[in-house]
Amino acid sequence: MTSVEICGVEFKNPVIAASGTFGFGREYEKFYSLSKLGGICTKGLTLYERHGNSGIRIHETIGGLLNSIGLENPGVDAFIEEELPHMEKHDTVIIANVGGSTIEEYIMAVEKLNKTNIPMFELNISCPNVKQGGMAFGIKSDVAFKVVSEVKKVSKKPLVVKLSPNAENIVDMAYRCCEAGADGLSLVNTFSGMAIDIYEKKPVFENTIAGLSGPCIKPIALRMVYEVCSAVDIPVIGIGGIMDYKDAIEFIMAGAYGVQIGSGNFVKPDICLDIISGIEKFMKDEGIKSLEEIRGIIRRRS
Amino acid sequence: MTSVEICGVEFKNPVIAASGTFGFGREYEKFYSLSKLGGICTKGLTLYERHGNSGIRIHETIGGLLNSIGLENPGVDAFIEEELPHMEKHDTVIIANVGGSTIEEYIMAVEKLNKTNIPMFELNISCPNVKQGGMAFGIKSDVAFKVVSEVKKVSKKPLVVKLSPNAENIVDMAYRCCEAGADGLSLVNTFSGMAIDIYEKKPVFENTIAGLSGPCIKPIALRMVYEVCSAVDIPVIGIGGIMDYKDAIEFIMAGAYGVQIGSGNFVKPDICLDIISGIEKFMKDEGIKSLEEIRGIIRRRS
Amino acid sequence: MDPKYCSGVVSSNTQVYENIYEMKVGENFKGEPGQFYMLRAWDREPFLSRPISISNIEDGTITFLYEVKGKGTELFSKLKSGDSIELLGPLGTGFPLDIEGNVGIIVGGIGIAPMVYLCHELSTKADFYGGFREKSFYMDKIEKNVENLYISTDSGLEGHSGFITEIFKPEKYSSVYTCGPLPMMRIVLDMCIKANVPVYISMERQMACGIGACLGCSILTTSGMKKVCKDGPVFKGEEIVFND
Amino acid sequence: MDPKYCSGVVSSNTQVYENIYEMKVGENFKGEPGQFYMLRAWDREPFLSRPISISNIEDGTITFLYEVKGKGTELFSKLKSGDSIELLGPLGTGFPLDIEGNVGIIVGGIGIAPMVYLCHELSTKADFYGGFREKSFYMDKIEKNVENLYISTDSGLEGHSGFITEIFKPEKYSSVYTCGPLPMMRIVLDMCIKANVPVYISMERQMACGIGACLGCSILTTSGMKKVCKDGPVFKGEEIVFND
Ligand SMILES: Cc1cc2nc3c(=O)[nH]c(=O)nc-3n(C[C@H](O)[C@H](O)[C@H](O)COP(=O)(O)OP(=O)(O)OC[C@H]3O[C@@H](n4cnc5c(N)ncnc54)[C@H](O)[C@@H]3O)c2cc1C
Ligand SMILES: Cc1cc2nc3c(=O)[nH]c(=O)nc-3n(C[C@H](O)[C@H](O)[C@H](O)COP(=O)(O)OP(=O)(O)OC[C@H]3O[C@@H](n4cnc5c(N)ncnc54)[C@H](O)[C@@H]3O)c2cc1C
Ligand SMILES: Cc1cc2nc3c(=O)[nH]c(=O)nc-3n(C[C@H](O)[C@H](O)[C@H](O)COP(=O)(O)O)c2cc1C
Ligand SMILES: Cc1cc2nc3c(=O)[nH]c(=O)nc-3n(C[C@H](O)[C@H](O)[C@H](O)COP(=O)(O)O)c2cc1C
Ligand code: FES
Ligand code: FES
Repeated sequence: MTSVEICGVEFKNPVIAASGTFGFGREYEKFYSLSKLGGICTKGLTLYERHGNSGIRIHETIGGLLNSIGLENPGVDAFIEEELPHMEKHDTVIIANVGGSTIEEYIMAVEKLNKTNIPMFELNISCPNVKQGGMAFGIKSDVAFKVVSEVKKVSKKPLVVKLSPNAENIVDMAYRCCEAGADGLSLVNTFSGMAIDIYEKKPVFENTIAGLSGPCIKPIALRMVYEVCSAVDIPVIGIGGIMDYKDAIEFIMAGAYGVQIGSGNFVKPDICLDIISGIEKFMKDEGIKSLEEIRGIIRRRS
Repeated sequence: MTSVEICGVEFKNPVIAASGTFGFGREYEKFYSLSKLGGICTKGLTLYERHGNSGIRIHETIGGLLNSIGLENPGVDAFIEEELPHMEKHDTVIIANVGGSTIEEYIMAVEKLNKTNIPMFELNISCPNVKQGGMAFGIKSDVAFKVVSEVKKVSKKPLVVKLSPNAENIVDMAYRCCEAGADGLSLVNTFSGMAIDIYEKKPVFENTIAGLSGPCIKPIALRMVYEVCSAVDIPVIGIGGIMDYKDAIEFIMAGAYGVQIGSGNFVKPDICLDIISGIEKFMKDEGIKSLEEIRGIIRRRS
Repeated sequence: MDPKYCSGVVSSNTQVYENIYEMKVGENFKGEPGQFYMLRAWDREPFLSRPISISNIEDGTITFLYEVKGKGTELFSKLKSGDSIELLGPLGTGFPLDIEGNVGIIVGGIGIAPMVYLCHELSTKADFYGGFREKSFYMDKIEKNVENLYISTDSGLEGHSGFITEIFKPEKYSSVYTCGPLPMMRIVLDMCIKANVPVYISMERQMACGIGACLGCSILTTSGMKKVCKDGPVFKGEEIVFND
Repeated sequence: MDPKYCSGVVSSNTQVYENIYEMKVGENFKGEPGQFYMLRAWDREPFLSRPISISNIEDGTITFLYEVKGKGTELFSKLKSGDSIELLGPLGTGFPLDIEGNVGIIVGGIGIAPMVYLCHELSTKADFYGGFREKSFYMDKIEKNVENLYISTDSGLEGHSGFITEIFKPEKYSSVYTCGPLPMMRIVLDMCIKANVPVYISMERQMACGIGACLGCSILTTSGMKKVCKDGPVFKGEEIVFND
């Protein structure tokens, strides 16, 4: 009933754990069987190991949190060797989330991942682009077009591009990623935000700017997903502040094929299960036979 | 101690009631003397009376609300005749917030307001631009440049341009408004967001998209204010989710001359007073003699 | 009377029926039948306060009758005697009280809330029509101050089986007051217009400020835009423009 | 032991000193000294749960000792017996217990919290050094399980007047355990390194998940990045890299 095909990959339900909030699943498998999930996005992987940022990394805000993890991860090789075999024990779709600071880095990471059985890649274009003076790949459509088309050339798996809400024009960004060959889109990543320690008289984060996530961003994320779904024909995965099945249904009605749950996992480790069963119950109560019936339904009506 | 000069206008303190959340002050004067405020921005005024949007206008979200008022207002003439004389009884700075759907409309409204004693105008460029197919003036810097420079030509009072956080590039937008002659900037207006009624299977708002405000947006608003203050030399007024003196101090430390309080007024009608006294106490406790000492202090240190 | 923003102490908060609660808060509260308060019993979440009608005021103690709908009213239902609650009010324009002749009051469900106080304060005794889903509630508070009592339930468990509008006779009255679900009130309005009887309708709209500043609750009326929180919640029936 | 996410019932919650509270929650809780739980006694606001050390476990009833710092701990302080609270734990890696020789425990303020359980579970009796601002608190829970007790207060009202590190003698011990403000722990670390005594430090970091998934609490150690919530909160002193 809740199953859905996204870019040719079958998901048993539309609920996917979002990158960076779920590690490689090891911690959450202590709370429930990960085979119940539609899918899991890995922590953002880069070609080489990264230590991430120093200083405070988490700061709570009203309705969410700012994070400045800085892509701490073991690198693609270590992931493939130490984490992937364990992840593959679960009967769920594994999505490799790939980050990088140069196009070459993305390409080399994807080439290594090509050799695994991972069925889908998610390209995180919110990473700072070192060649463009640290401005993220995901801000200007032309820059994104470049990285997506290069990565698409080498990728042997369906390529979902994860859009940043900080893009200058989210609809144009989506268009251009499509043109560049993206098989699907996921959005949103975190919003650029900041916080100041008024007693220390300095920014809370060493990098000054950090990424905002959680239910506080949901209305904006939903609007962006709606606009993107109305503009492109490839599948879209909705992300941003989803805390319960109602939020998930909103994204699906806006046009999303799947949804990702990020910060919600911190509030309740098995929140994804609640969302899956909530969706099932909603569908039963409302007499909905497949997600397709309601996907994008608000567009069909307006 | 808390006084501040913004574009040549003296404010007894940096706390200003934000447009659209404070009417013309009549309702709030029942709770406290409005002469205690640094200033008051009027409800957005248009050349002619407007009825605003039909359907639901307010929808609560986590940490804030979406609104779709649609600039309901009595029009500039009725404002000048019926509201302004009463407002002027208060010893506080009145800022006329001006909206419009065409450049001509803005200009004609400003020409009428020129003849009053109002010391400052705030140009709301988030209004849908009818000539550009409804896309707001505040999205693309070039469009904003046009409207600001035209209005600046006729404005006889300092012109503060109120930026939309939906601008494609907030820093470039700020630059261009500066170039066009803005005397000051205020930001942010509401973020485009939406909500869906999953039982009715349609958007909550008739216009689908509505404006998000409240503490949920604070981290993003603060980041934008910080970026803009770092980029331009004219005074900036910080707005977005300010609920207490700590929030206000954050905006000032990011570089703001003044702050506006919007949705907070709904939570506690005299919230502005709490913020004013909180700022005074903070300054006393920290041995700060004038706001200038801490304005933009985080930039000086990083 | 100018509204005040203040803290009150809950003196009692009891379940009177399934998801219907009665909360009393002391002391020194004022207001007219049909007016309301914005209530808040939490810090930041939910963000907005909740509008609740004055259900009664006796010796300065105010009574609210409310139905648990979502998270705000759920939080109200958990308050215990001695807990504090923020109140902003009295707000809005209530029912006219200087009415002559026979009065008919017709409510649906929780629409009964403001009518307790109204019945109490009206100079004449009124007939009361109450429509409920399963069973009636709170009728003991109404009985003593009304002339005739008519009840209907959708369930048929009590009184007339069906809608209350099916047994309502507007032509018997010189004025009618109504509060309840919008579809019910629209039928009442139509009936009263046909019978040429003035009707006063208590409207509901999502509210942010509750005091007339945000224009979040504006509705179109025959005399232009009006604010439910300030010009209403009670409006003359013929003023209201239903646009759909 | 794998952590669990569950609801517990508060059996008591009492103020033990100015802004220090002791909360007991039943039943069937497990954990080791130095481990902690993520606690949550609210719905959506604040967004994150709060990490609080196990202060004791007796017959499955768990005790938390906490200081009111901000809105989370403030909400904890308002809980009454019978209220429910969400618990996620036990989490992290606690203090090593299989220690031989003399043990010195040195804490600052609320850093005493995990040491109650530690003193109880250690195979040997330890010396306890407690530094406080005004006056000591909770010492009755410590006394019975320690050999010698040293107290200092900034105020001079009790024990040594000044910092506890001024009267701490690391060379007397074969192992040292510490928990408290970072500046204090850094001095303890330096002293122990000089005296060539192994020291175990309980670290604090802002946490989001508390279970090792978000990397919000990572710190640089001599053996690479480590998670305070999973690899810690207790670390060997020499592992920690203070970068500033
Ligand atoms: C002037 C006025 C007087 C009222 N008097 C009473 C009363 O005496 N007793 C009583 O039980 N209720 C009364 N209400 C309705 C009451 O305000 C809402 O039921 C309440 O705000 C719902 O809050 P919640 O957090 O429980 O539900 P939410 O989770 O906010 O919403 C639950 C449902 O209620 C709807 N809703 C939310 N706010 C309002 C609102 N302001 N008006 C109408 N629908 C809303 C939502 O759209 C949703 O469908 C009154 C409303 C108004 C405008
Ligand atoms: C492993 C671990 C065990 C802990 N055990 C105890 C304990 O037994 N008793 C106790 O009283 N406290 C303990 N703490 C600290 C406690 O978690 C914080 O004091 C609490 O989270 C503050 O929450 P708040 O909402 O009251 O304050 P907030 O309003 O969130 O913040 C108030 C101040 O505390 C700081 N703070 C917030 N969260 C943390 C955090 N996770 N770690 C450090 N500082 C923080 C903030 O930066 C701010 O300066 C522990 C922390 C950790 C990491
Ligand atoms: C602590 C943290 C770490 C994150 N790390 C990554 C990452 O490595 N790669 C990525 O694409 N997104 C990352 N994200 C973004 C999330 O995957 C998600 O897009 C975002 O948090 C919005 O969803 P939410 O509101 O449900 O959390 C991270 C988010 C958080 C909170
Ligand atoms: C109900 C409502 C009406 C508003 N109307 C206007 C308006 O007419 N003109 C304008 O420039 N801004 C308007 N705003 C935006 C606010 O002035 C402010 O920029 C925004 O709400 C962000 O601040 P806040 O988070 O403190 O509310 C309105 C906001 C709200 C909530
Ligand atoms: S609720 Fe704000 S004007 Fe009525
Ligand atoms: S708090 Fe998430 S990894 Fe430690």
